[in-house]
Amino acid sequence: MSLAFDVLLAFGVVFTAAAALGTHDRVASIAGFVVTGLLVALSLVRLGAPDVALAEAAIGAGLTGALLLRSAWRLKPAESRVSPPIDRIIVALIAVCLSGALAWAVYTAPGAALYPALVSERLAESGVTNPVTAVLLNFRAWDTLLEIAVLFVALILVRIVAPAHPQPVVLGELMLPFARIVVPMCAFLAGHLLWQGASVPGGAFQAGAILAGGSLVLMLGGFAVPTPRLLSWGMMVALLGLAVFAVAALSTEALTGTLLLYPDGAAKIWILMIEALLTLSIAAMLCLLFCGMPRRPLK
Amino acid sequence: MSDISLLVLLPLLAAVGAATTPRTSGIWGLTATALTATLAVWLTLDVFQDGARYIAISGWVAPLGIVLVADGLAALMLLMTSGVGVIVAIQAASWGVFPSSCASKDAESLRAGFWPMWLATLGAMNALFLSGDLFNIYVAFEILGLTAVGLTALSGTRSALRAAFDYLSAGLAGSLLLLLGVALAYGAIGRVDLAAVPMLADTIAGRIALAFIVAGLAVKAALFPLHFWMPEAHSSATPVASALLSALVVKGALYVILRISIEGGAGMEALRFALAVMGAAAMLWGAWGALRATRLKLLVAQSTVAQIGLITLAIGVAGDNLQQNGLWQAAALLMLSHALAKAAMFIAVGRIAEELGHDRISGLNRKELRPGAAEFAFAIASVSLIGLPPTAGFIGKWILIDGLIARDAWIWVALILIGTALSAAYLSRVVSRCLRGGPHVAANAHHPAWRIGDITALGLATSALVLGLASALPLGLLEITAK
Amino acid sequence: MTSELIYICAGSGLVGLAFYRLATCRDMLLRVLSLNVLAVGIAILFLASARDAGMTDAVPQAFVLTGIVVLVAVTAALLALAEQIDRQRDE
Amino acid sequence: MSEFLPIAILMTSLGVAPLILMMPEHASRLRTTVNLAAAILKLALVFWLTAVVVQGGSPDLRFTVVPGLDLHLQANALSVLFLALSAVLWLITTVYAIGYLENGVDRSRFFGFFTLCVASTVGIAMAGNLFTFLIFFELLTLATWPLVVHRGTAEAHRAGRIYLAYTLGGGLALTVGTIWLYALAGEVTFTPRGVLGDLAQTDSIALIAIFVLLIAGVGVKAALVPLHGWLPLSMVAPAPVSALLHAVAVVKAGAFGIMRIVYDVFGIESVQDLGLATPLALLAAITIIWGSVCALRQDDLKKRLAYSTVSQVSYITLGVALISPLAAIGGLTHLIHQGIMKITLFLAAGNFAEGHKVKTVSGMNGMGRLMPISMFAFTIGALGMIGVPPLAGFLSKWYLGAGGLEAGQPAVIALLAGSSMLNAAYFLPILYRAWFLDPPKDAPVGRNLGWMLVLPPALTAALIVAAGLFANAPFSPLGWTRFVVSLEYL
Repeated sequence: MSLAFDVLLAFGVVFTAAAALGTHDRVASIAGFVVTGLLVALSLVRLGAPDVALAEAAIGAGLTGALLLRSAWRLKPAESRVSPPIDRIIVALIAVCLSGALAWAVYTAPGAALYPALVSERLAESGVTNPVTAVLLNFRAWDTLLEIAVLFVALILVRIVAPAHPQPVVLGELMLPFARIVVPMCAFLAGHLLWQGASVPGGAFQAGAILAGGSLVLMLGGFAVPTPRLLSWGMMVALLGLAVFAVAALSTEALTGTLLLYPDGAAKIWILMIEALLTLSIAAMLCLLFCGMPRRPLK
Repeated sequence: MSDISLLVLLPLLAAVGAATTPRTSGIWGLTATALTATLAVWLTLDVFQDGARYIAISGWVAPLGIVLVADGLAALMLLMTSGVGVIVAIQAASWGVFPSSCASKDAESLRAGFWPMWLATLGAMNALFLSGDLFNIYVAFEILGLTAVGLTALSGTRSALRAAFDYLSAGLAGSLLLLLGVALAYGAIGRVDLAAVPMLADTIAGRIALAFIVAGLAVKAALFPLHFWMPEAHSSATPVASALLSALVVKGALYVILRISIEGGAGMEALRFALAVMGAAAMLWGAWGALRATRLKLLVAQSTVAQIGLITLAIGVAGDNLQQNGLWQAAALLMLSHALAKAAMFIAVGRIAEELGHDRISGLNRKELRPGAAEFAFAIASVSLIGLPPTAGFIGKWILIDGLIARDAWIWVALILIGTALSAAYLSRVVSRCLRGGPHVAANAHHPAWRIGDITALGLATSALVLGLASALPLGLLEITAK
Repeated sequence: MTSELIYICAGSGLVGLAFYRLATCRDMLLRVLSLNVLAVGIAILFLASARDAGMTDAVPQAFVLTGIVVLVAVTAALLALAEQIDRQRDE
Repeated sequence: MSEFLPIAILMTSLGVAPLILMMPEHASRLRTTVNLAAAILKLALVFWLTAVVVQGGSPDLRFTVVPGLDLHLQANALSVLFLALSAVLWLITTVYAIGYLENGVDRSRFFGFFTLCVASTVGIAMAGNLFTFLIFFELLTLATWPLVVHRGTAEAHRAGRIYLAYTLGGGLALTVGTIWLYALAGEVTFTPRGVLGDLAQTDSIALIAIFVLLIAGVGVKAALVPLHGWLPLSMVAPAPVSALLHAVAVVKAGAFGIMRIVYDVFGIESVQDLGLATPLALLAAITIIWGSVCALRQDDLKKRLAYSTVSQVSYITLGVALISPLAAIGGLTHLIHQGIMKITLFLAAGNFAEGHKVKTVSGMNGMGRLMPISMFAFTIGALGMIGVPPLAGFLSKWYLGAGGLEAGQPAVIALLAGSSMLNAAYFLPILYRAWFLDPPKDAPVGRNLGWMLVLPPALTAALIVAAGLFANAPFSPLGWTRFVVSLEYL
């Protein structure tokens, strides 16, 4: 039974992706992409990765879909040059070979993972009980720090290339009733995810994404107009994430002598504080990545 | 707080600072770059004295945790990045990021975008050089990819934006290849730290993973035939940005390729051969492009394609043995020399274009303008790039050819020589015009006034020239390996 | 192992599809979309190879999570660039 | 103290060159002062060094670039020979060039690179190993290029391109040969009688290939046929450049390189064992004849002189290749003698072009009456080249001929005779026109030549006579050469 479900799901994923990539109607292909994302999230649950599934649904499908939709409205369709069929056949052949080889390589890989044993052995020392959170904020917190830096530079890049005065996308009144329900739920959900991320699936990124989603609904509904003032506050919060994380990393080094090694027994507090801050900051960054931000006035 | 963690975190923090207070961003930028350079020097001295250093982040050792490794090679790269960075930063601060010819409407606010981007680039490159973990390298590359695109897009022209888009999508594709390689590596041996590369190279699945990783890196390093995005990006950015992109950013990927190649052991042989072949092809292809280029910046960017080819060839033929032959050291030396010379060249080109108002090669002769210091700097940098004595490029080629002759690998020697001759050919196209005079110059022609740009370009070019005589220092540093 | 194989096929199928689209299409939006599909495919592959005796390794989960966040950042940047290119075409 | 003489001699030009390059164009007095001061200082230092070497010293400086690669400056008898030549002629040519370019453009650039050329020549003279030699050899290539294209005309740029293609190509060959030799034999320090040891037996094929590469590399600068194509074209350069660089610095660097490679790298025994001496001698012979034949056909005065250079420089190669002490003395002496003779001819030719816009042989009619001093100097130089006793050129040819007999190659006598006939054939018509024909009535008049242009050729002409007359004095070129050769052929 579950095998049949898996087959159906996998088929659905590939089918919707093919549909999304195959159609020339942009909105349709974005819709296809979002559905793919949701199906992938489901598959990830099936693969035993609920944390990732949450993130994929919120960020991979939801936020990316929203971004793509926004751009689809703004971008004029490009003149589509269709490559000659012979090229397409060759490329298709290569693609098939690539897929096959990849599937074979992954399937036959010995896969003697070293990590599970190490993680379960040291989970107790990490200060949290959710292994994924332990990896993200303790064992490999350095990756996460750099990841926040990625968000930061993406934000700066968007600020550089964005027009001087972004035009907010407002859907207007239609969204309001929807917003009244969704937003409080988002806020609650985000808080919940953040808190429970320490023990069961959830954590800063998912919480941040949900929070960002809520704020975006507010903005799209015209409920909260992204005034320059609001946006620059958002910017401050967004920038704070990297700054505080980096400072925290340096302080741990000052306190314990090792970079990102939390003081004895206080790991949970440190991780929760950092996560809470990151949640806000990630939410702000994702929001700003969506709605753009004004460049500084000239004087 | 150790120098190693500050080398990464200080620039990142300063980037935040510069982004928050655009008006003082120049001060943030200069100070942080100078401090980082000081830290790099400090670390290098330390490595010289006490050997390679390790930091196990969060107290967890590899494979679960991430280890930062500062050995001789990493120290040299750190030194190169912040050294060139300091000079380019001085240039950026004085000249402004934008020459007057730039068409951007709100240059002032764009200028504020330069410093966070550059500082984040610096932090990301430092993180990359120190990293001992493949996934961590992937994340660092994502920062680097975005900042590099930001630097490209700064000039705000349409061609720059177009190039930036192609750069970012190619870079993302490269990153994803790298990630796929990491996934395959995980599947093959269950861990992704750099120390596991020898194990990867021993199994078929691991070799496939390494091939994907190297392919992803090759996109980022603009290695032929995956360089399609690069000439346009490097030639349409502002001169300061081009200098950083061409001199430093591509070195990040080359460094990781070199790392993997020398760690990989005998199992990498096929991959190394492929690298050498691609490198040779890049050398010829880039030279061909440079010979045909009509714009000065495009010529310089194409020469980067060729030089990357040379470096990759050096990496490819260097073999696996870390200690016995020093061929891989030649690759590191060539990277260093190229960084200095190419930065000098782009800044000089910026100055030349600023005086002329364009950068067409055929229009380099202007009757009322005598050649200036920037053109002289370009000429000196050319000497370095061709690899004539006594530059570091020459010493690098010497070591390389010496090792190849000892192995009777005459085909590679011949290819290197052809590449050298071609580079002399395309660079002399420009240098001969820098030596104009006589009937091409009016009697009342004037020399362009001295600017900071002339001084920085000359300084970088001369240091590339003199570095050859001091090659014992970098080579001694490279002797210090992690094991 | 069977259910992993199914998802491995799905993941590599996504990679192949995305590769095909990237190689044959010049439209900026579709290229961004293809790159996203590619990333999703890699994520599935990564997690499918992380299954071991019914458990899923936490470290690759963290990797994929990181990858997803990084990807949305890059996507936003790509789209901002694309929009600006388009806007300049108008002027 | 004397240990640092080599570096001091080097720095009097290498250190001065950047200063001159950076000087503003109009600071001509400052530039002149610095130029002359440096040249005089260098001459004084070279005299000092000569004294040191005579007393048996040999200052030796090493700087390790990379383990196994040293920058090595060493002053011995052979280097002093070449050093003295360049120091004396640099001073003379600098005076000439200052006068010549009085109202020219881009003088800072000109004198800067001019000084850099001398620096490279000095470096080549004192190079203690092949690596150091290579570095200065390439520097010479780069420093001469701006001088060749100095006039900035399309023709000059074309000549510059061809010059660069030839010399950089040669440089590549030299580099590969050098690296190969280092890979085979380790550090190649110049040592009298060579450094190869037993390698000549074990790796003969590789060594032959290396020899060919090295000789091809330096042969470009020595203008060995068929690598001589750049030299006549480079005559578009201003007269002082042609004089110093294409009569002394560049071609002599090539010839000196051949000498170093044969004597101090391979050693004459190895060269003989490998069977390389005869081909080299043949090549030199072909060059001698071919250059002279080409010279005959030139109407352009400087081109005729250039082909004469092609021919005459190979006397040196011939002297080296004949493997006999007497021939070696002849070749080495010719290094000096040909230098002072050819520079006289070029300086005088420059004066004809400046004073009466005469650039061709056919325009030389009556030049003896128009410019007696310059023409007299030219005559001395030409007669010396032909080998009229007791001028300098005679001595070289005499020793070469004697050496040929000593080496059992009587054909050399025929070669020398033929060459001298050809020399006479292309020089005597010029002398005839200049002294015995009337100047054209509408002879064009150029600018008034100052003492700075007239004195230098007269001075070098005097040197030609002196070198011939006082050949037996202990410090004459001949005397010194005997001393050098005694070290190579013990």
